[in-house]
Formats: sequence, C-alpha cells, structure tokens
Amino acid sequence: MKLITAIIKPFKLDDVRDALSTLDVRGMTVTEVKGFGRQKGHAEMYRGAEYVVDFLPKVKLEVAVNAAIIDQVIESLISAARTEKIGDGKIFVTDLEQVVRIRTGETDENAL
Amino acid sequence: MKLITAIIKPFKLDDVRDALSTLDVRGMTVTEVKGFGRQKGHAEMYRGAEYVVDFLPKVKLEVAVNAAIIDQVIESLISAARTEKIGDGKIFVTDLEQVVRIRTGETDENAL
Amino acid sequence: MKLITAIIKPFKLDDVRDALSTLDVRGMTVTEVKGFGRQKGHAEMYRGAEYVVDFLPKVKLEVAVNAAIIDQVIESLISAARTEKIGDGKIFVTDLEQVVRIRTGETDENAL
Amino acid sequence: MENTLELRYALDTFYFLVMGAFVMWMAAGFAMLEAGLVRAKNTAEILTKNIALYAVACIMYLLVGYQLMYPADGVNGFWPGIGFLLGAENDPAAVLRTSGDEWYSGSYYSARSDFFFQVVFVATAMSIVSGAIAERMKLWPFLFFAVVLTGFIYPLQGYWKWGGGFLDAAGFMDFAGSGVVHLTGATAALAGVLLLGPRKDKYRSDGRVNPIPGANLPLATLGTFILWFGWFGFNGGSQLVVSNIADANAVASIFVNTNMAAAGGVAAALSVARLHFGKADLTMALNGAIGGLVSITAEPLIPVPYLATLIGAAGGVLVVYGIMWLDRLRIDDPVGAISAHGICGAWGLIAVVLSNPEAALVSQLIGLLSISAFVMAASLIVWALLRAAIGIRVSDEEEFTGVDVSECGIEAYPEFTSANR
Amino acid sequence: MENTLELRYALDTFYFLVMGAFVMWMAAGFAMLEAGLVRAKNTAEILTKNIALYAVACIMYLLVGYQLMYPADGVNGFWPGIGFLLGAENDPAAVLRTSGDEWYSGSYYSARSDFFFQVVFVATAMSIVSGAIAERMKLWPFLFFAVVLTGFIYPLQGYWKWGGGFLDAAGFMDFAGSGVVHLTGATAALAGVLLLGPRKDKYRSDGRVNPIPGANLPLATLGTFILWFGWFGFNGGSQLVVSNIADANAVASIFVNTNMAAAGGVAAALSVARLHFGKADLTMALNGAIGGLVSITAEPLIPVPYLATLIGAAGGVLVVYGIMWLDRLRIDDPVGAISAHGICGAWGLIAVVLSNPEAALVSQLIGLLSISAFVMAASLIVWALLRAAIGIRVSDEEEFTGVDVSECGIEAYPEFTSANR
Amino acid sequence: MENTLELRYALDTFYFLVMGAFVMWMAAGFAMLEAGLVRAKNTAEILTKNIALYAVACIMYLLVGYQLMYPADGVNGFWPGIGFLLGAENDPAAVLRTSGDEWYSGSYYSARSDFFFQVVFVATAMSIVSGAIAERMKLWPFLFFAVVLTGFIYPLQGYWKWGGGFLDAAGFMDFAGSGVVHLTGATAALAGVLLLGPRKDKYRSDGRVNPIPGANLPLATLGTFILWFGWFGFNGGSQLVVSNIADANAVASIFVNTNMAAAGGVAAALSVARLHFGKADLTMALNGAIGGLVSITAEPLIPVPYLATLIGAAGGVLVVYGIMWLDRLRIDDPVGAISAHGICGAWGLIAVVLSNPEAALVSQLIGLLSISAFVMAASLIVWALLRAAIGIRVSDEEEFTGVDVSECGIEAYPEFTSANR
Ligand SMILES: Nc1ncnc2c1ncn2[C@@H]1O[C@H](COP(=O)(O)OP(=O)(O)O)[C@@H](O)[C@H]1O
Ligand SMILES: Nc1ncnc2c1ncn2[C@@H]1O[C@H](COP(=O)(O)OP(=O)(O)O)[C@@H](O)[C@H]1O
Ligand SMILES: Nc1ncnc2c1ncn2[C@@H]1O[C@H](COP(=O)(O)OP(=O)(O)O)[C@@H](O)[C@H]1O
Repeated sequence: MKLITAIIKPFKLDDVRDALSTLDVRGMTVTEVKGFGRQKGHAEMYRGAEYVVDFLPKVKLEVAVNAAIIDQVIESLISAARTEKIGDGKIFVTDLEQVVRIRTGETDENAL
Repeated sequence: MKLITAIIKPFKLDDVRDALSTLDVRGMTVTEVKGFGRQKGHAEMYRGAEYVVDFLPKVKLEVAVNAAIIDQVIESLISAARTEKIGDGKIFVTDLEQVVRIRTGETDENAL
Repeated sequence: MKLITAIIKPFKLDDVRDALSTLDVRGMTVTEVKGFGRQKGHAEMYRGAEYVVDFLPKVKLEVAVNAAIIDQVIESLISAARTEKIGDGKIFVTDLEQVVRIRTGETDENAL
Repeated sequence: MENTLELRYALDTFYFLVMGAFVMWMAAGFAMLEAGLVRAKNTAEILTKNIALYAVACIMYLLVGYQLMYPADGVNGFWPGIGFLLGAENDPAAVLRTSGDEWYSGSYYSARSDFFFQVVFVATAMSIVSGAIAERMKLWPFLFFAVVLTGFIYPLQGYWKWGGGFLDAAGFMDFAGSGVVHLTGATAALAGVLLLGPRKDKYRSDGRVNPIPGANLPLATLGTFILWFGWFGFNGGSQLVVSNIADANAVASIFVNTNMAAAGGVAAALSVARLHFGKADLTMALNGAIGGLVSITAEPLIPVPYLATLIGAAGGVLVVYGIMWLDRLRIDDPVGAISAHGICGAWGLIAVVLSNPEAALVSQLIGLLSISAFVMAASLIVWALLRAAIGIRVSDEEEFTGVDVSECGIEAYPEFTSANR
Repeated sequence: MENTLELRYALDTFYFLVMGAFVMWMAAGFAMLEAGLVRAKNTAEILTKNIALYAVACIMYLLVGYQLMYPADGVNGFWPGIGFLLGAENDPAAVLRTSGDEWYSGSYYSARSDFFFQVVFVATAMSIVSGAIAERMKLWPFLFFAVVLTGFIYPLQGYWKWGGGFLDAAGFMDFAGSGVVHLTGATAALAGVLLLGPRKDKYRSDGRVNPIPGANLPLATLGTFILWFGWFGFNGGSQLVVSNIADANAVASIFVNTNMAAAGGVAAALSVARLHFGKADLTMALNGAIGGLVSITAEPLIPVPYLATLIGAAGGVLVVYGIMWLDRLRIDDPVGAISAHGICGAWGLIAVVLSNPEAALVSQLIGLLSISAFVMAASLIVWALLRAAIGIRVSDEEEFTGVDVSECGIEAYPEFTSANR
Repeated sequence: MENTLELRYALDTFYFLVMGAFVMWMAAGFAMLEAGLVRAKNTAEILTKNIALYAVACIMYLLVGYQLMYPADGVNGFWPGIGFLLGAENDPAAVLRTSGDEWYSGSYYSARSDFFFQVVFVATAMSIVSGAIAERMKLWPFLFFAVVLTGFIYPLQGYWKWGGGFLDAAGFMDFAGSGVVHLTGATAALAGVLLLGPRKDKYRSDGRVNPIPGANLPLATLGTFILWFGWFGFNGGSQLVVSNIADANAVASIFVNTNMAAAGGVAAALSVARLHFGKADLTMALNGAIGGLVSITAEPLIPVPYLATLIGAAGGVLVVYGIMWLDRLRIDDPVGAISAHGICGAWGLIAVVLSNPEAALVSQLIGLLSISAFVMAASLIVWALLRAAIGIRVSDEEEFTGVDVSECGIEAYPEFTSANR
C-alpha cells in the first residue's frame, strides 16, 4: 500500500474528490495548510503600509491506496487538480507498511 | 522507528492520549483534519435549502515510536478510539529513517 | 528523495524559512498543529477555576528534498529552530518514493 | 403663552432629533445584519459599502434630494421641479406670531430637525440594496448607484406621497414608508440582482439550491436588534409631533404596535421554519422580525396591538415563503432583503385597509404599483448603464477569493478563517 | 394652562417611551452577553432563545400578564383576579379636566406608554433565565417556560408589589426591580438549573471545576455595555414622571447613581479577581458591572452618589464570590446570571435600608422571601412538568456536537471554528 | 407660569440626560473599535482596559475632577483650587423664584444631570488613550494613569476653558471639545506612546512598516457607528439647553452638522485611500468618520451644513495622511487615535475661525498650544514615573504570546484562532 500526499489549490478540492471517487478510492483525509514555493504571495496594503503574504493557502490531501492503482490515481489526481498556472502543487508518494481500520481491526488492503 | 498516523474521531482524542501515556509514548502531534470515507456527512438546512456536509471533522494523530512497541501502541490506540460506529478511522504505519530532537541534537531512539 | 517533517515552535517559522531559502530548498508546506510532549502546558484561570492547557501550539513543516542535501537541511533547520528550551520540537525523515509536480507532470528530482 | 409655544416647539424638535438618531442607528443595524449573513471573505467590503452609502446618502440628500422631495412648490403631481440645498431655518419671532390654530399648518419644529429625520430615511432605503447585491457587486458602481438613488430616484417617488404629489392626492396611505422607503429599496435591489445574477455556485445545474451560510450569526442578530430598536424612531418619529395629549397617545400606540408586529414576525417565522425545516432556523427568525416591522410601517398607528401582532405575524410568514420562492426563481439575495422589505413592504401597504377606514385597496395598489414600477424602471436603467460603462460584477476569481481582498485590500477576520472556504 | 397640561402629559409620555426603548435595547445586551459567554457550538441557539423569548414575552404580557399585574381592582393582596388584554387609552378631554392636584393620582401619561415600559421589563426577567440554562436545555420547552413565566409567574408576584398587593402594603420597597425583576429571573433560572444539572464535563469527579471558556469576549463586553446603557432607562424610567423640577432632579440622581453603582461594581470585581486569580479576569469585570447595576436597582434614587458607588462595589464583590460559591455547589451557570441577578438582587433589596428611612429590614426580607419562594416553587413545578412531558435536556451527543446543529440546524460561525472543541 | 418654569427645567434636564446617555454609549464604541483593530491575542485585555477606565473615570471625576473643573470660585485663571465631591442639587423653590431673565444665568437644569453629562466626557478623553497604547502596555499602570488623567489632568485644563479660566477669558472657542476632550486624550496618548515605543516587528530595520492587521473589522465598524451615534449627544448636548425655539434650532443644526461632518470624513478618507492604495481601505473610512466628527466638534453650531461637510472632509483627509506620517515617524498607534483625535482635534480648533466671527486664529492657537503643552508635559511625567516605578511595557515574551494571557489570564476568542499568528 502507498500513501499519496497531494498539495493542491483549495478550490480544486471538490473536483479532485469527484475524480478519485470514480476510481476505487474509498476515503481520504484533508488538511488545510499553507504553502511556500515558486508561486509568490501577493502584496497587500493595510493602512498605507504594504506587505507580502508569503504563505499561500493550500489543501493537503492524504489518500492511502493499493499499490496496484497508484498510477491511475496519480494521473486522475493530476488532471483534476491542474490549472497550468504556477502553484498547482505537488504529489508525494510514500510507502505504507501497515494499515488498520479502527472500527473492525481489519488490516492492510482490507482496511483501505 | 516508525511513524504511526491515526485518523480518529475528535471526541476520542483525550481517551487516546491517556491510553498512550500509560505506554512509553512521550509525545505526539495533533492536527485537525476533515475526513471523507464510508461514513457519510449529515444533511443540514440553511434558509430552506438542504445541503450535505461531506467532510467530517476528524483528528489526525502522529506518534513516532520505537519499532519494538508498535503493536502495543496500535492495540491500545484501537481500543481507546473505537466506538464501533462507522467513521472510527484508520491507522497508517510508515517507516521513519531518522529522528532528531531539535533542542539537543540527539538522534533516533534517543530523540523520541 | 526524502521528506523532512519538522515540528517547531510557531514563532521560529520565519527564521526557519529564511534559513532554508539560503539552501537549495524551493518550497515547503506548513500546517498548524498542537503538540504534546515533555514540555507541559500552562495553567490558566477562567472565572476562578484553574485548568491546564495540555496541547501546545506548534507548526509542522514538510519539506521534500533531494537525498543529497538532507544533512545540510537538517543542520540549518536545527540551528534556526533551536531555542534550547524544552519544546523545541522534532525532525522526522521518511523516504519519498515518488514526487510529481502537478502543473507540469515533471517527476522526482525535477519536481522538487 | 409665549413660553408654551417655545416649549412645544422645543419638545417636538427634541423628539424629532431623538427619533432621527434612533433611525440613524439603523445604519449600524443594516451593516451588522449584512456583515453577519455574508461569508467572511466578503465582510470588509460589505461594511465599506454600508458606511460609504450612508455618507453618500447624507451628502446627496443635502445637495439635491431633500429639495426635490419637499419642494416649496411642486411643478405638478409627478414632477417637483429641480431644487437644491436646504431652506432656511424657522425664525423664532415668526413662529411665536403663529396663533394656536395655524400652528400645525406649518411644521413647527426646527426645519433642520426635519431634514435630519428625512436624511436618515434615505440612508435606510439605500441600506436595503447593499444586502441583496452582496458578495459579487463591485464597490464603486454600487456607490455610484447610491448617488443616483439617494439624490434622485428616492426623492422623486417620495415627493409623490410625502411631498404632496399625485399619490397623496389619490388617497394612497403610507404612514412611515412600507412603500416609500422599504419597497423602494427592495425594488432597486431586485433590479440590481436581476442584472447581476446569482453568486457562483448558489444554484446547481440540477435546479437545487446550494446554501451559502453566513459567517457570523451573532452579528446578524445584533443587527436585527439594532433595527428593531431603531424602528421605534422610524415609526414613532413619523407622527412628527408629540407635544399634546392626542399626539403623545399616538406615538405611544405606534411604539407598542411596532414592537408587537416585530414580536409577531419572530414568532411566526420561527414557527414556519420549525414546520418546514424541522429546526428553528435563527436567520429566519431574524428575517421574521424585520418582515414584521416592515409590514406595520405603512400603518403603525391605528391598529389595536392584537391586530398589529397579526399583521406582523403575516409578515413573518410571508418573509420565509418569499425567501424560498425567490430562491426557486434563482433570484439570489444573501440576506433576504428583497423578501423582507419588498414582499412585506407590499403586504404592509395592503394591510393598511385592515384598520384605516380612510384607506382604499385600490389606492394602495396604485401606490404600490406606481412606486415599484418607477423604481424598477429607473434602477434597471442606471444599473444597465453602469454595467455597460464600467461593469458591475467582479471577476470569477475575485468572487472566489472574496471581494475583501480585491476591493478593500484587507480581510475582515485575518486571524479566524482559512482561505479555502 | 391647558397647554401646560398637554405638555406635561406629552413630555412624560415621551420620556417614558424613550426610557422604555432603552430597556428594550437590553434584550440585545442579554443576547450578546450570553452569546459571548457560551461556546461557539451553542451560540446560534442561545441567540434564537433570546430573540424568541422577547417575542413570547411581548405577546404573553399583552394577552394576559399586564392585566394580571395591574388589575383595575385586585381580588385581594395575593390574587389579582384573572384579566386579559389592555385597558383603554386615556381620553384627552378627561385628562384635561383633571385639576393639578388630582393629576398624579391617575397616571397622566399615555396608558400605552405604560404598557410599553412594563413589557420590556418582563422580557428582561426572562432574558436572565436563558443565560443560566445555556448550552444544554432544549429550545422548545424553554420557550414554553417563557410563556408561563411572562404570562403568569412574573405578573403575579409583580402584582404583589407594583400592582398594589400585599408586599406593597407590607412596606416592601423595590424601586425599579432588584426583586420583582432580577431576583425573579434569577430564581426561575436557578430552578431550571437544579432540574437540568450541569453541563457535561463541567465538574470533574475529583471535585474540581473544569472551566469552559466563552467563545467571544468582545460580544460579551458589548452586551455588558448595552445593559449598562439600557439600565438608565430601567432605573431612570421607573421614576415614571419627569415633568417638574423635583422629578427631573430625581431622574438625574437616578442616572448618576446607576452609573456610579456600575462603575463601583467593575472596580470591585476586577480587584477581587486580581487578588484571587492574580489576573484581571474580564468576564468578572463584566459580571461586576451587572452586579453593581442590579444592586442599586431597588433604590437608585435616595443614596448619595458615593453610597451608590459603594452599594455597587459590594455587588461587584458579591458577584465574584457568588460565582465561585455556586460552582462549588455544582450549580452550573455559564454566564453568571444567578449570581449577578439573584445574589445581587437580594443584596439590592437589603441595601435599601442603608439610605431610605422608610424602608425596614424586615419588610425587605419578607419581600425577598415571598418573591423567591413563590417563583422557586412555581418554576420548579413548571420545569418538572416540562421535563416529565417532553424532556428539557438535550441528549449527550447533541450536547457534544452543540445545540446549534441539533436545535437550529445551523452554525453560528461556520467558517471560524473547527468541530473538535 | 410656574408650570412653564417647571417644564423648562424638566425638558432641559431630560434632554441633558438623554444626550449624556448617548455619550456614555461611546464608551462601548471605543471598546469595540479598539477591540476590532488589535490582534486577537490582545483583545480581552483592551476590553478590560476600556471597561475599567470608564469605571475609574466615573469614580475619580466624582471624587475630585468635577469640583476641580467647575469650582464655585476658581483661585485664578490657571488654578481652580482643590475641591472634592459634588455640590448640592438645585432647590425647586429657589429655581421657581428665579425670574425669566435670570433663568439662564444659573444653569437651570438639574445639577446632577450636569455632572452626568460631564462625567461621560472625561471617560471619552481617557478612551482615546487606550487605543494608541494597545497591544504592549501593562494593564495596571494604564489604570493608574487613568486615575491621574481623569481626576486631575483633564479637569485642570478643562477648567481653563469650560470652567471659566484663562483660555475662556482669552476668547478661545471650543464648543464641545475638539481641544478640551479630543486633543487632550490624543496628547496623553502620544506621551504614552513616546515612552512606550512601537510594537515589536511594527517597523523593520530597513525603515519599512510592517502592517499588523486588526482581527475583527465588523467590530471596528460597529464601534465607529456607535461613536457616530453617540456624537449626537456629545455635540448636541453641549448646547446645554433645548427648551426654547432658538436653542431647539441650535440643537437641530448641531445634529445636522455633526452628521454631515462624519459623512464628509468618510467620503474623503475613502477617496484618499482609493487614490493612494488603489483599494478602499475600510479602516481608513472608519478613521475618516471619526476624524470628521472630531473636526466639527469645536464648532458644530454655526457652519452651514455644506461647510460642515467640508470641515469633516478635511478631517477625513488629514486623518489618513496623519496615520501615514506618524508611521513614518515610528509612532505606533494601532487604532489611529492620535491622528483622528489629535491632528483632527487641532484642525477642528482652527476651523472655528471659518464660521464663527467671534473666533480669532490667535486665540485658537493659544488654546491649542496651552492644552497640548500642558497635557504633554503632565502626561510625560506621569508615564515616566510609572515606568520608573513599576514599568509600563510587558515583556517581549508576553507581547509575543499576547497580553490577554499575561494580563487577563483568558483569551478573547479561544476557539477561533491558532496561536501562531
Ligand atoms: N519541496 C517542497 N516540499 C514540500 N512542499 C512543497 C515543496 N515545493 C512545493 N511545495 C508545495 O507545493 C505548493 C506549490 O508549489 P509551487 O512551487 O508554488 O508551484 P508549482 O507546484 O507550480 O511548482 C507550495 O505552495 C507548497 O505547499
Ligand atoms: N483511503 C484512505 N486514505 C486516507 N484516509 C482515509 C482513507 N479511508 C478513510 N480515511 C479516513 O478515515 C476516516 C474514517 O473512514 P470511514 O470510511 O468513514 O470509516 P471507517 O474507518 O469506519 O471505515 C475518514 O473520514 C478519513 O479521514
Ligand atoms: N513521539 C513523538 N511523536 C510525534 N510528535 C512528537 C513526539 N514527541 C514530541 N513530539 C512533538 O514535538 C514537540 C516537542 O516535544 P517536547 O517533548 O515537548 O520537547 P523537546 O522537543 O524539547 O523534547 C511536541 O509538542 C510534539 O508536537
């Protein structure tokens, strides 16, 4: 099993979720994060003084999937999240050694 | 060392923390997240229009532990977090290659 | 590639970001978390009743880096984040199997 | 005797000023109500609109509107003739020369106090608009519309009734402005909404409504209480005079009826919400209070308090169904202003015939239609011109990010919200 | 002369209406104070309770309560006899026929203005209840209790003193309602809390108190300032008449004393908090202001301002210790209403003897006990019946999720909070 | 005749009390404005300061200040002589013995109502200070300063003008207190800020300004609306008498001018912000309203409304540039109080000569300089003594964590914010 962690633009969340639902992805976990990267924050003014908002609001998506479908998931994730503008985000894949469903105690593939 | 990531129901957080304290777990990190899974969100009404709250509030717990005690930790985590209702959450285990304590520079097992 | 996850004190975030910018680190992702560890929360009073705030505000930093520069990054991270007071936080390193840049589809080292 | 006249004049002026200050306070009520019912990302901008429209209303009504609405001599029943600025203040000596009988033929309270009371009414009308077009209209075209509404559109139709124009002659009754103020504001708002379209994502392609919850309901509740309080000035001051037993009794009746209508509106709206949604939707209770208040405004004096309660309750029912009905028509009004001020305003005009023997249904309908047709036409033209000239709607991206950042450059709650809502 | 009578009548009526409007504004104060001191997840519901109870109070007092409290002819000192609706408005001609001496024997201001002033008092009493039972009581049983309290319980004991019943005859003094209004509200609240029990997790098994911080302290502060402001109407209007030198002086003294008592309450409560907790607990300062105000309400006229300050300061001390003491008894009152209105209400009744030579401690105690015993008994019965019939407490799960979702179906701050608090 | 005197007395007293209550309400306005413009972590503390300073002001002015400012017989034009407590209330019989001509030589309204009106002014002056020193000054030294300012510094300079001292003799004109109240408050604030230094991180080493956005702009807007409303009492009550035609006209003019100046201030500040920043900075619009109000306060009676609008607009321009200029001088004022009350206060004093033929620029400048020099010197001394004795600034760590936790032990919004802002 693999854990796919994707940093995406917040307003793409619904699209991505819909895209993944069509695959065999049964769940995901979402965190609000702030991102820092090539995309630069915008300058704002407050009472005459300028300042730059460095960190941009992003959404982090964590999806545990069966290793078998990983390419498929990444592909559909990319096509749903892509705007082709800078700041679209990244996908990270890590290995999952073990998965347990708390309710039932089922483990690994069965627990996804 | 392993990193245990658990998605649990928010009101179980205190129970889980208490359970882990009895083991040799010295710290943990908690993030508020939103979950999406088999458990469906509830329908709400606002000014006569219905809508479904898809994403449910969950809490993500990250605990770095010595590989030796991992089964024990998972077991006690499960029994503290379980309500046997849908949506109890998942536990993911990943491998930790390195751990450093920032204050002292201690590494690996000593840093936990 | 490796994923460096650091739990640090919130007010050290700017220093850490500045320190990493001088290295070849192009991006990072930041999450607000609550930490539980050796550092104990402080007692507060509300209307005559005392209570202890257990969980302390921390910031979680995730930085994906080329395995080659990992020691360098950790070192500069530590020196920027350290206050030598309890609660300075931890650094965790995990292996990243795959990285994709959503905008371009570039992968791995190129995607960082 | 002299002293008595002085005292009457003084008491009526003071009463007028206090009632006017209460109405001015309604500006804060609208600002809070609207700020509470929009999303966090559009809150600073709606606040800016509210305080700026109040300033615009004061300035425009001073320069043009007051003279237009209350001309010394109207050209005819439809057209007052163009006039500017204020007239002179009353001369104390002249006031004292008036004998008791002539007293009330002139307005024997301070002329400046009359202006003050009138100017806060204009601001009320314009405040209604800001709520309905919230979360998607550009700031500057809105303020330009405020210039036209408060300087020209409102005073013109106001002249028809309160300035002694053709609606007054036709026996149209509108004591404190269910029509002249509230229906006018709601109609101008509706015109804007029609040209503006709904907020993105409000209506789904499958025809269902996507609710967009307000960010701060305590604020919305506070706004409603402020409006309720201010309405004692709005209706109570519209008696114009308090300095004798009959008028004092009248003002007291108006206070009681105004309060009871709002109470009836809350009770009814909450009950309807409970019935239809199964839950006690607070926002509907708030709209119910306002619906009740608007409904009694055309005739707050004559009904017994029980009838006033019922008129308000009917307003509370109407406002809830009105909101759902407008949503079905895809007329998107984030705060329910069109329903509360428009539908209940119309109902208020009609309800006059329930208690006032001098009112006729047909006159009321003539008034209702004249005001709404004129305001709709004039507003549509102004909004359309603005749309053609500079655009009235923000871009999709600005709407997504929130107009606070795009229009005001600041956030209303920079520490409380995450940006991905 | 005629004109002078007319003017007196007009001025007193206008004064009464303005003071009444100030008191109505207190409804907003209670709503904000309570909304600020509960958790975010219970905010929309407490707001709904507040606006709905105000509506219920107005309707019930109109239909039954007013006639019950101020009957034309009470049956005896305890029982006014059943009556409904309002009496007639004063006839101007009859008023003018009154000679100067008889003038104040009748209430020569508008009868409707009297109703208005009275009805906002009832709402105040009921507002006290909503705070104490917050965060765990169901909405609809609460509103049913409001029907009974505002229609029957409050007017009945009100009759005893202000309607000319046995407490009045016994020489009990309660100028503006430390007992009739505040103690009544607090006692009804205490009865509810006793049957309801504390919020889950408020008291730990080891006997310690688990603080549950309020979600929005600026709101609570705003509410306190609103109450402070409204109290000028509450006490100042209770002089009933302002139209001559002596009464005008009296009203002025009341304003000064009311203000000074609140100031004393803040200073004292903050000092006690500083002493005991080491920090300047804002919520105690807020409770101190209210405690000071309640304390002076039974006799805001006679004390010199220095004494008024001290009476208020004593109230500020009492309210802080009262809150801690009630917590030790596991009587859970999220906003401190029982302490501020009950304990300080009792103190206010007793403090009358410090300045009013006509007051006797024993009469004050008789009043204190009669009111609190009756209200406690009546309220316990009503709450118990409601509990048996439909339940008064939400389920544990609803309490955990928050009553906003379960009772109102909406959240007060949907964008600001995360759900796991 | 007797009745007429009684009525005049009663009406003027009632007017005074209502206007005073409006001014008292400004305390809430300052509290909300300041709470909205600081960061969340410093909100409970600023609220505590605001309610506590109001209490301190009332107590100190009662004990010392009032007698100092309005002595029966001043020692000389600079020094009133030490006095304590209030004088006696007017005796009705004595009032009635006064013949018409003498009437206004004495203040024939209730003496207590005069105290009430005056005491809320002191609180206003002190409220100005709390905003400017926000987010970094300790609570208790601040309250100690409040003791000195409201008991001594304010009354002393107040005596110079309003108590009949040397500035009054010099022909200095300050109708409602652009100088006596607003400039005084702003100067005391400036003295504090100079000794206190800017908030950490406000000014970068490269000379640029680091903006620190306010946490809750709806609250700040509400505060501004409250101030706007309360200002009708502030200026309108300063006519002191309303009970005849000429005075009633005067009060009405003051209401209109006050309103127009605020409107002008909003319009001008918003336009300047638009011009310079490209966006409609809401906080500048709010400061503009206050700047306009302060500007008209020295002479709200004589200008025609168009001139009042322009005087207010000039205030709106000044306040924006003033804020940017003070930032360049590294004078850190989180809410813009020094600019709005100080710079606009000075401008208001000067603007008197535009409409009042009896005013002379040189007298105005003498007043401006006397007040600001004295208040600056006295305040610097008190702040410096406090700094030496107990320190006035919180530690760096407390400033980082927020003074809510360190000074009050509680958070203003415990559920809304994350701690790493
Ligand atoms: N090395 C990194 N480690 C962790 N997160 C990163 C890294 N680089 C980028 N990110 C995240 O991805 C987001 C988008 O990256 P950015 O460089 O702005 O644009 P793009 O994805 O188009 O290259 C950032 O805001 C940040 O949250
Ligand atoms: N494949 C997944 N990847 C990441 N998180 C998941 C995944 N499946 C479930 N989760 C998380 O676990 C939570 C509970 O899962 P759910 O399917 O609702 O119930 P259960 O745990 O009882 O099977 C979800 O809300 C989500 O946060
Ligand atoms: N075993 C662990 N797993 C996950 N996070 C941890 C663990 N131990 C500590 N942390 C995180 O690191 C933070 C600091 O740890 P703490 O023990 O308080 O001090 P120190 O880092 O100085 O040893 C904690 O607040 C927590 O967020």
